[in-house]
Amino acid sequence: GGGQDDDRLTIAVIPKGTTHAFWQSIRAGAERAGQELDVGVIWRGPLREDDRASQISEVEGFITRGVSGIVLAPLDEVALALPVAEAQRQNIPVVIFDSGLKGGDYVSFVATDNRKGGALAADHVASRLNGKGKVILLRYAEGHDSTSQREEGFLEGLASHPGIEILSSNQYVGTDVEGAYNRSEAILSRYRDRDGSLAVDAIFCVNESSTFAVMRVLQDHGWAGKTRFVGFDASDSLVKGLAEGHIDALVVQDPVKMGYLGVKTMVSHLRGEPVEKRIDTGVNLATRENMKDPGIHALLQPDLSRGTP
Amino acid sequence: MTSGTPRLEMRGVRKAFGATIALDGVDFSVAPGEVCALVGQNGAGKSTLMAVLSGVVRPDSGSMMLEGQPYAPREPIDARAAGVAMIHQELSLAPHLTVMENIALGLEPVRRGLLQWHEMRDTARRALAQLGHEEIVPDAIVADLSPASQQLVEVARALASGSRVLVLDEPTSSLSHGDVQRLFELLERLKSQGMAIVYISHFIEEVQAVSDRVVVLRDGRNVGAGRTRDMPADAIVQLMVGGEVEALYPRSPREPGDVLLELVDLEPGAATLSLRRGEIVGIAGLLGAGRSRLLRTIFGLESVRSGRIRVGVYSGPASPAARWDQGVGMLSENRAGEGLASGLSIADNLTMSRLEELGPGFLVFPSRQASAASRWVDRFAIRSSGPAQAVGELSGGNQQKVALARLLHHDVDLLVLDEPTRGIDVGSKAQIYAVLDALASGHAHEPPQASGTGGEPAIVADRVAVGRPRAVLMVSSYLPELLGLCDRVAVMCRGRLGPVRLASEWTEHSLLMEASGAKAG
Amino acid sequence: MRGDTGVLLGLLLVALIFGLLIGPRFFRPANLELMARQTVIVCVAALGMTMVIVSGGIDLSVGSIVALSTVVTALLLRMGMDPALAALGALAAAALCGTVNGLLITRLRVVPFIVTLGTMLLVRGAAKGLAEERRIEAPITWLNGLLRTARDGNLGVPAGVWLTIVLAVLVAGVLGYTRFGRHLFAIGSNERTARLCGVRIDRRKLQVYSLSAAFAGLAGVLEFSRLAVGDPTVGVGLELDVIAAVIIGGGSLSGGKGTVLGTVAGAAIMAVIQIGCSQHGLPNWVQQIVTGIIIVIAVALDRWRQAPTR
Amino acid sequence: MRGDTGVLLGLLLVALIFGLLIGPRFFRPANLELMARQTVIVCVAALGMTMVIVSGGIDLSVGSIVALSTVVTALLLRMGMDPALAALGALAAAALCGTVNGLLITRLRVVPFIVTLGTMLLVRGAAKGLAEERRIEAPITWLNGLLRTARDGNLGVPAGVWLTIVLAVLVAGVLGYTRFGRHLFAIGSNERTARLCGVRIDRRKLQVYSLSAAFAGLAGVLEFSRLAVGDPTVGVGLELDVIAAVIIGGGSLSGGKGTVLGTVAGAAIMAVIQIGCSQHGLPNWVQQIVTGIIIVIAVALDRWRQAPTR
Ligand SMILES: Nc1ncnc2c1ncn2[C@@H]1O[C@H](COP(=O)(O)OP(=O)(O)OP(=O)(O)O)[C@@H](O)[C@H]1O
Ligand SMILES: Nc1ncnc2c1ncn2[C@@H]1O[C@H](COP(=O)(O)OP(=O)(O)OP(=O)(O)O)[C@@H](O)[C@H]1O
Ligand SMILES: [Mg+2]
Ligand SMILES: [Mg+2]
Repeated sequence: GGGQDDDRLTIAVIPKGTTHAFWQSIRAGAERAGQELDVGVIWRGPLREDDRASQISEVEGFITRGVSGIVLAPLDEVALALPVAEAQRQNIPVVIFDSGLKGGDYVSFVATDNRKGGALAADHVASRLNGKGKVILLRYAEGHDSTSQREEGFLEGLASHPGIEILSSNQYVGTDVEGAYNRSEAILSRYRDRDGSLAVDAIFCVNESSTFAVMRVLQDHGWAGKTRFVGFDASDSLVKGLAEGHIDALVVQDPVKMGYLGVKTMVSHLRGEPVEKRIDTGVNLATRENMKDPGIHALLQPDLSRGTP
Repeated sequence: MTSGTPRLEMRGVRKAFGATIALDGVDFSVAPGEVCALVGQNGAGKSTLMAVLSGVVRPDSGSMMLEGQPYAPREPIDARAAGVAMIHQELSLAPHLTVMENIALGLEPVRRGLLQWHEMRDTARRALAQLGHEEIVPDAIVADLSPASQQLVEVARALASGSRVLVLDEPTSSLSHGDVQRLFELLERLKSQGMAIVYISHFIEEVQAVSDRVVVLRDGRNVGAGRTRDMPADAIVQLMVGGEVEALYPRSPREPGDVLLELVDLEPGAATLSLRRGEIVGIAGLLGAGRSRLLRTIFGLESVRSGRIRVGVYSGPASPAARWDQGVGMLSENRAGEGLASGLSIADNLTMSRLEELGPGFLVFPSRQASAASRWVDRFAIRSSGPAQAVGELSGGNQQKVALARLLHHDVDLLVLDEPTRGIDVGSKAQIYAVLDALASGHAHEPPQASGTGGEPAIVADRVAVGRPRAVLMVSSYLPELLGLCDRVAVMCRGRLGPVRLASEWTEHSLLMEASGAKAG
Repeated sequence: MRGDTGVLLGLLLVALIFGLLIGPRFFRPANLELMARQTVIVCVAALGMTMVIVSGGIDLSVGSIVALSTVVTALLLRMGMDPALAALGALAAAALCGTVNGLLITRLRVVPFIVTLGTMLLVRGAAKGLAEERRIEAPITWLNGLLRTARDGNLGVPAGVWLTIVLAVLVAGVLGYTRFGRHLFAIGSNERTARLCGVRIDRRKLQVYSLSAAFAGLAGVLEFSRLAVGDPTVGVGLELDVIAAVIIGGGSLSGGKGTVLGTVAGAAIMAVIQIGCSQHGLPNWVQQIVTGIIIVIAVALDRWRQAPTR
Repeated sequence: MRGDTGVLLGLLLVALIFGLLIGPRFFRPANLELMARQTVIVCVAALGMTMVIVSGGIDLSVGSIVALSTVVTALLLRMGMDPALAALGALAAAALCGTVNGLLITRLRVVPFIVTLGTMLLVRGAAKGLAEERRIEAPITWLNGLLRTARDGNLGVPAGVWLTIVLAVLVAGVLGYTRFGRHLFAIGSNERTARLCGVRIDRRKLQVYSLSAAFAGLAGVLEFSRLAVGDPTVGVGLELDVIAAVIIGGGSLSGGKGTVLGTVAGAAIMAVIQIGCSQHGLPNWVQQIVTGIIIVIAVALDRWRQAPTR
């Protein structure tokens, strides 16, 4: 690593944002690994959430400061490639997590198989609808690698079911909850029947904030529970929605593990141990039926204590 | 004459703005039932003294007593509450509000939290009636009124607040002759009701007509005071300028040359006129007669509706930029709003219309700008800390000189002047008249201000105007200067320009008759 | 005199265009109610902003104050406080931010643009800090029903919409019929004159910024009512929408002009465009282009209508 | 007279504080260069904005123009165009947006705030439309090295930083020593006076908005150089940073005031705070609070220093 002031390793963990419960879990995992392995973990999201330029600035800042290693969830698979290459040149290794990065200038890629996550949702929807019905895909935001893979995985999964009609798949609801609420409300209102009910059989959302926003729209209009609604990721409110039947299923990743493995892989690399280039942290489908299973429950309500479990 | 304690007494008031000492230990007092005139040259400190009185400016030292009680306003509202009403030199109205709201501003009648519009309207109506202007509607928006009506609204505000001390800082600078008479009658009435009145004006005739006592300031100090009837006009002027003013209206031999401006049936204005090099032509008229609009149309600031207009060899309408190129310059009547950019320096304002020769190509060198400007600052005796001072910090009269100097810097052939001496003191007026005369005649002559103890250099008229004679077209509401300075004069009445006659064929009386539309031939 | 006729015509025009594009279902009561519901948050904040802009000021911190208000509401609810008290607490926190704005503007004599740009960052940071950089989940209470369609009672219109209407009438009254309101116009029209006439400018400014922030706080409570979480990242860029609503509605950034009716119509225009584009299935980028063009045209029409004939 | 002494003092102060907090490594050349690199994008856009603000206008569309410029550069590069030509194409597209701004402002007589608010949405929409709502990948060329540290040559400072310095000197020269610059001050100080004095106001405005947009376009090329993709969502809210830089640097939103040195120092203050906070390991929300407070203090100090004694 670059010029460190003391011998203890310092690892910068840069998420895409900070407010989603998902990132809180990543943080818990990363800090737990930090404690376990006795390394310093600096947690800093980009100043503007979902702003590529701002994340690049963060990476540049840490390169100049000279941390031992950077663990990064790139907001963009291309835009972040240059600063990561720069880090490599300055002998600062980088581990990528959550979302992919073009090129191979990193030590390892720790992430969920997002395409598989989308496919899981598609299979679930198809089986619940018995292969027939009207479905809406609400996209997240332009140019995000992980979420667009989920969207593609979902559409590919449904392609094999000719009886399923996709009403809308070109609308982006955006990165903030408020905008997502407004846009999804307007989009869904279009499919409102005369009696006020929703003429849509299933809806799929690809991340936590949009899932939450759409759940709120469904609740506010009294549509919740009447339409099959599949979301992505977990938070307290989403789990509550799942328990109450407002959400039919949630595709859940294992963020704590992702954060933990991200830091652990980096430390292994720094200590000269060999590491795998691709680490899959797994993806599961949580429904009302299986949500009490210990394995699924741990994913839905992860233990966020920072210490060793 | 009055007796007992003065209503207002100011002692040893000092105020400095940075390096400028505006007031240097001024004493001033006014008694109930007295009109006290405050006179002095531009920048003498009159407005500043009144700003101290009305709580706008806090003095560095000195004391004030109001009816024997110590008085130290911290904010204008304190002064208003203590019964000091003020009409400011610069118009101060809220243009988006109605007439009645402007009159009641700060003292609106409220009952149970709600505004009492009726009460407000009645108050406004009463105050306007007192001025003899019932035709100004209390519900009208102030921005829609003519400048003269706006001035009247301001007077009405001072009346409506039920004050004990009334300060008028050049209230007549945009009032018509009739309105001035009405204002004087009103002041007489208020005086007899025991009001203490401070009257600031550059018109010595007005001072003599209305005041009981005169206090003269020069360079922020008291230089004289006395009962008005004991002080002839020359004595007042002498105190003001610290010397003598000779030949207020100089007149060198002028020889009319080629025609520089020709108007044929120009609308708006119904104007037919031709102006030659070496001539000064004046336009008289009542307020709102349309004189300003005529000048603005000539200069391209408003569009020509019909008729012909020719400037030198160029015919037809043109933009202001083109007019400058054709050798025409204009002085606006609205100094603060249009004439000058108050945030910019004297140098910037002076050279704004002609930056071309201040550097090679499209470049402008600030040093050349400053030296060009300081030449004019010296010649016009502009009281300032230098060409870099912001114009907004100058006194009104000095600002006017900057605006006029711009035309000379541009070296125009035709000067279009709208109220060129508004708000200017006698001494400076004489200087400006001398400049205009020199410009028109193309001849130099002795500077008008001789032995001065005031220490201010006079405008050096002979260096201002060398070479060719120029032409001047000027609008003025001050009849003596039109008659004294112009070769020919025309009268504008209700938007129509009358025939142009030799100045010697007019008298103040006949001008007034014609302007009011009551002419007999 | 009336600066809001233009914007009302504009609103009509925009609604008609989308009505033609989408068909009569665009005007079904349910859809109109949707528009009303999506307007209220911008609308409530814009009521406060109208007063600020009339007084010649500007308030860039409203977006951040909305976020702070959602966070405070959620935190108080989570502490088990009564929903009404929690909402009041959020209003108080918001008004406090406004008072800080007002104090900085009047005491330090810094222009409102800078002061509120500073507090925009400051309040946003405070909201994130309070929320520990995450979304605060809170129990569902009747607060979350404020913008829910009432199927019975309330004439089928959500309580939040009624609240907004009442507030709009109130603010219009304050602006037109109280000393406070007329002083705001006087200050915005000519601050020097207002001062010379004894209007206590500093006090008025303090009041108007506090009030505006309280309105933003209320907008935050309504936002919370929809989101059911305290979200410190909500409302980024909201201030521009709010200011745009006021300006489209005939307000002038140089002060002295602005009406409540205009502001409400301005906010409505933007909601109609947004909903119309979404329901017509236009992509977001087309919607942005349309909104941009309409903003300019609405104001241009208005200026053109009022232009002096010369 | 000089409106930028305050901000220079402020910059010094902020740098000292962080120097004390972080230690001497804060002033290492690599760190200084990082600050320079992170300032340039805001700085270049702010140079154009300085001219606009001096002339009494405002340009809210710069953030969107930056995005458009990255998209156009990427598209042209992908078409196989020479990098220099691609950058020129982006500048031309940006300048065109500025010309539209200028035309709308001068022809429709709508205030700049509204016109540029409209074009902010319009240009953003156009950028998204051009990019088909995704980011455009482009081959890596020397353009991407503009902000990279040159280990040899250039005195170890990236070419983009040199470019910015040259431009800043140029703009300072234009403002202080050309007719165009003096006319901008005249228009900003009192537009009617400028008109009376024969300044061709409409032409000047057209020029200044086009120029400002071209600067934003250049900022976009620099942004592209960092991102290596054409990103239609980049630069949201950038306009506020840019305007803040100008105002912190002593510019006045009512026109007639502003200096290049002040603007550059204003942009630098914000970069120093950002990097200082980041390297001190302070969380974002603390950084936002600190930035907010410093913005207000910097401007307050300046006003207080200049305040007339009364
Ligand atoms: N705010 C200010 N800043 C700096 N100097 C000022 C300020 N106000 C007034 N002065 C200066 O104080 C002096 C007195 O100005 P004041 O306005 O009182 O003159 P005045 O007698 O009213 O002149 P006039 O007849 O031209 O109105 C002038 O030299 C003027 O330049
Ligand atoms: N702002 C305004 N709104 C409406 N009418 C106006 C306005 N200003 C002037 N007028 C009217 O236009 C006509 C011409 O005014 P103008 O100012 O040219 O007259 P003027 O003779 O130059 O008077 P002044 O001596 O005040 O300049 C008058 O009838 C006047 O009432
Ligand atoms: Mg005066
Ligand atoms: Mg006139």
